[in-house]
Amino acid sequence: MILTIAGNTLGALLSRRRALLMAVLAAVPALVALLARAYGEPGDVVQQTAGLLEASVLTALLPLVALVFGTAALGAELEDGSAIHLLTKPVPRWRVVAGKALAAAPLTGLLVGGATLVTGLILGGDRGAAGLTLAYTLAAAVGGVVYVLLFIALSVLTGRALIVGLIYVAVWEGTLAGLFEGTRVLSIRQYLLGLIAAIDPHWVAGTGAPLAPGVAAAGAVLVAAGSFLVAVQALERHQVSAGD
Amino acid sequence: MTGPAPLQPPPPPEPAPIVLDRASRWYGNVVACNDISFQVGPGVTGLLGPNGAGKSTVLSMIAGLLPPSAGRVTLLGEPAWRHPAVFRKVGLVPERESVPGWMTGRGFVGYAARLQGLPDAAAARDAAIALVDLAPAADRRVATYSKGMRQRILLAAALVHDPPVILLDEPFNGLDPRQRLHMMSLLRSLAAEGRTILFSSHILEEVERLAGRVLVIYAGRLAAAGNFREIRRLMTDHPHTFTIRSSDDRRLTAALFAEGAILGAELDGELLEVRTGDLAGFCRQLPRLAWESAVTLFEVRPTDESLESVFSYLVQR
Amino acid sequence: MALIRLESLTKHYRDVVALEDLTLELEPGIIGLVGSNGAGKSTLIRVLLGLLKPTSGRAFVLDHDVAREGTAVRAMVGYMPEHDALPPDLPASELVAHMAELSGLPRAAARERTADVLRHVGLYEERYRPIGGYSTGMRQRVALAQALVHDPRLLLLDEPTNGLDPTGRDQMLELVRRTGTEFGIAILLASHLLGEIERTCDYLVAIESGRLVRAAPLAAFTGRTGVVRVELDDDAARLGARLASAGLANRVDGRSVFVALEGGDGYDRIRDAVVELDAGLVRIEQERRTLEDLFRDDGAAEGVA
Amino acid sequence: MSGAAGGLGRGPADGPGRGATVGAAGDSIYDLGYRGYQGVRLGRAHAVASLVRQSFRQSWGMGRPGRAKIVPFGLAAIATVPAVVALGISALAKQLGAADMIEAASPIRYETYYPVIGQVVFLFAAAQAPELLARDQRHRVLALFFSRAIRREDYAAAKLLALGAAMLAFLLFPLAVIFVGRALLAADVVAGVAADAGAVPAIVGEALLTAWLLAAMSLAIASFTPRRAYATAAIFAVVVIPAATVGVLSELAPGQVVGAVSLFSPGDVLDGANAFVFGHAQAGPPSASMPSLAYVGSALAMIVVSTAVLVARFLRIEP
Repeated sequence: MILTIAGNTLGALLSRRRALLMAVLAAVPALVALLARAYGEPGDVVQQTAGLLEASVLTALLPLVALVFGTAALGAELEDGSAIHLLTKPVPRWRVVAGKALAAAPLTGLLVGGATLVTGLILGGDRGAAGLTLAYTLAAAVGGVVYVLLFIALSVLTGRALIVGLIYVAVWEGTLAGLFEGTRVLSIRQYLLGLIAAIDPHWVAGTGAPLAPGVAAAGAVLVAAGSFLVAVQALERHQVSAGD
Repeated sequence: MTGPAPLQPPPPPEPAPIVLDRASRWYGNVVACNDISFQVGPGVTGLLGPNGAGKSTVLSMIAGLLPPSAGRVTLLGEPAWRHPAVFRKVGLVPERESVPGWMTGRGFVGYAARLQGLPDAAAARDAAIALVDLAPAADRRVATYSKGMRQRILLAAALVHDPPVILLDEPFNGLDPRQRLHMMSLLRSLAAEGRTILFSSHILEEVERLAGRVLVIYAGRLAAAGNFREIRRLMTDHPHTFTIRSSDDRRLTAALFAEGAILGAELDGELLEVRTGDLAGFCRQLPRLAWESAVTLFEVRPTDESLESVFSYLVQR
Repeated sequence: MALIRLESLTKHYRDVVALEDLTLELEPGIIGLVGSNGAGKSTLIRVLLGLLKPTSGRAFVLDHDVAREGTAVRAMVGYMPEHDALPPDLPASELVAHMAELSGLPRAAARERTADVLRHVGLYEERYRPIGGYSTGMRQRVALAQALVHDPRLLLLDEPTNGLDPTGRDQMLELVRRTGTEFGIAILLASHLLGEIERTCDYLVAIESGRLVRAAPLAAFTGRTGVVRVELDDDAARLGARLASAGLANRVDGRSVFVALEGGDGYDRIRDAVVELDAGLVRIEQERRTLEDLFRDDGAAEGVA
Repeated sequence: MSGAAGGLGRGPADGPGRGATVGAAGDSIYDLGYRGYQGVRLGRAHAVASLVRQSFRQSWGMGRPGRAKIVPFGLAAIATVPAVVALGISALAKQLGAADMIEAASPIRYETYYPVIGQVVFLFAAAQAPELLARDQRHRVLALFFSRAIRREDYAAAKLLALGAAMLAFLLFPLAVIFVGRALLAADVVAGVAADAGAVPAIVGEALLTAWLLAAMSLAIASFTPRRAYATAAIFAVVVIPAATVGVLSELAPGQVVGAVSLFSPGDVLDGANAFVFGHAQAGPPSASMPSLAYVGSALAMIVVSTAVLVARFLRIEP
């Protein structure tokens, strides 16, 4: 049942122009890496790779792709009314959310993880940054799940999930995390950086101390599980407005 | 309910598949559905009312898409709100033709079949598509379908698990006459198999031609339930108007007056308009008096049987 | 001067034929355009507005070639689209005045005409509220008002009663009829309901699958059928049997009997049969030939045979 | 407007026009029936001007509920804050008698103003361009516009003019605040104006370039989706992602390649063009130095491409 929903959702996500746009977006970091490789100046390759992957993949590509696929997976259906077909079937709501996540999260992970792998390998794969690249790829996959669940929950709660999500990513995780270090405890990006730093602290280029591994892991799990539960609850209470 | 007894339909044999018990639904201050009780049994039942009367709200509550704000709504003995398992036995055709355009007709119905967890989803899918006569177009994307085809593919998806209860919201909206006829005969044959079919409409003729029984909703209230014509005839406390064309309008009018069959008459050119307070009596007396006076009746037409006039009488009672 | 002239007008969308070799000349009046869904009604209207380019052939509105003088044509034509096409956040007065200006009316004139036209379609205080809160009937009135506001010489109405309930439908058709007769504006009214066309139009154009079926004054379409419907207040099977034995071919459908009359004393025989059965007579009415007959697949089943 | 009896409108095709029924004492009952319109019809230019005016108002949320005004006016206020701060510093410096030294050190001057408020300008374009287009597509209002006495390219041009004008106002207002403030601060107003007058062509020139480029680009993007949220995200992405790329690259691979890439980044292009109009020959990201004229060329190319895409989109769209 979950697989049926996931398969259908995958078809819907891939049937639109936005899938192509996301693929184009995912190619940008690799292009930057190519340019840097061709024209770059020698330096600490590990530091350079970490800087590129953190700045382009973790801060920009991953949340953006997760935001688009996460809000489109279920939110788009709820908004245009076609969700009624799914909601009038004998399917428990948790399976609906799980099916939607099972389509959007792997799609995000595959796209962003692939981009991470290619980008890291281009820039430093043969110069000692291969391990770091794998760590970032793993983080992208984990991040895909957490972000997608969060944005699915948002899309059930509000019709303006995309804007709200953009504000969360740009303002909360971006600007505020730099100004108020305390907000890092509630930032998916910081969870991922904390997980990477747990493997090797040198692999994180950003300023400020990364979160402790335990905190990062617990945070990621809590956000993912909490989002899932909120999404299921909200979907159970979701009322289809009458047309008349 | 304090309404007059004759308006109450005979209760269908228990347990009725659809039961509303003093159900109300409001959105903020807007009351869309106000203290409605009825039961729907097997056969075709029409849910009739003008735009905005609350028909969609009633159907949405039955289908569990909305909780009632007060009262109880049960579908096959259970409240459908937050109880998706009930959809194993219910098919819903929503009003908005919100079919995802990227899917093919076959894909859409197949998806419904698999979500129902049917053992042989593919066979059920193809059978449902054949039932609505869409097999030739089944592999086209739904985006290319006409309105009528979309309605039919929605119906196929609602029928794929062979449900005993089918709910349809404005199934005839936007269909042209041919599509309308096709939909009607399909619903008739489904009802003949013993299913419970409830459909909403604001067009009198559709309901008249299809439904054995109607529920009339007006301004959020259940205004009447039962056989439409019976309901109309029960409302004998207001004058009914007929237009008549005959070989001798004056002689006929005089005879009708003499017999006390009419309250008033107006002769406008070729057309005689008469008002009567006793519908059943008038209908019997008219042919007899015409026969006695040797007047040929070319045309007899009730003029105020429009839905609106019925509605306004019903709410003014 | 012809109102509309089509010369072998053809429109294909990729592999779908929307209009096929339409040749037609129409004089001013209230013209009904009927056809089932997908017959090409909307396509024809959009070609006449210059919104769609024909694949081949030509179309003229008031002697202007729509393909080459689209702007001039649109200045003279008002269009009410098939779909709800109104912005929810503007009040009707703003939208209609803006549309008037877009048809070239000066600002002051646009305001005056807006007030006039909104009154004509029956919108009063609510004109200052955002359209998003209007009912379907009110929205259709706004759509008609914006099509009328620049005093067009031709109105193109695409399914103006779509989604309206019977009262709304009656009011809209009455408004259309008045626009055509009192205001002296030519009208092309697209609908799939012949009943609406019958009540509103003088002339009828029927198309099917993009081809012209027929174009003629309305009377030619809806002639009497020679079938009379007799309705009782009870089951009509006995009446059917009695009429059959009296030599009148008929078909029973619930409470109604459809009787084929060939003149003579048929009406009297019906009356007498009803009296003999002591039944209640609700209706005797000649069946009109309707669009439904034009489209009916199973004519034998529904007709008298 | 009632005029003489019988002179009103076209009336029924076969009947006389209707006017007033005049009684013996001159009392009249006026016929409020339908009247035709015999007045002038001003044609396409007037129609387009009306569409521009309406769209301009729309881009500031005027004639709409208060909510619609929050974003445009809020952003405009944010964009004016540095101007007010700069004036405050100037006034303070004058009191302290160290005007020249402090002003030279202030980061807020005519030539740095646009780069300083760059992000706010992008946000304005990203937020308001979809306002002008998405509604018309989403609610199918486009069908009404395209059936009036205008052409499709007129619609595109009117929207471009309207958003361009709105952005011009957005850009020029803070600088006008500085200009007027400085003139008033000067001991001799005429001399003060004369001293700053030289900067005016550059200020206006850069504002024109910025307004046109961002308006055309964001409208071109917004024309492809009826959903405002997606359009806003896409416009923001088109500005932010290239800028971020240039930023990352200039650390990894300083040199000419970064300069070349920056020619494709709208934000960097506008900064480069700003350097040009204020008389700097070189511009570009910190690690690369490009002739600033190249950025002006790139800006013009972006304008041409965006405008062409916008017009082509509306020529093809099915309303």
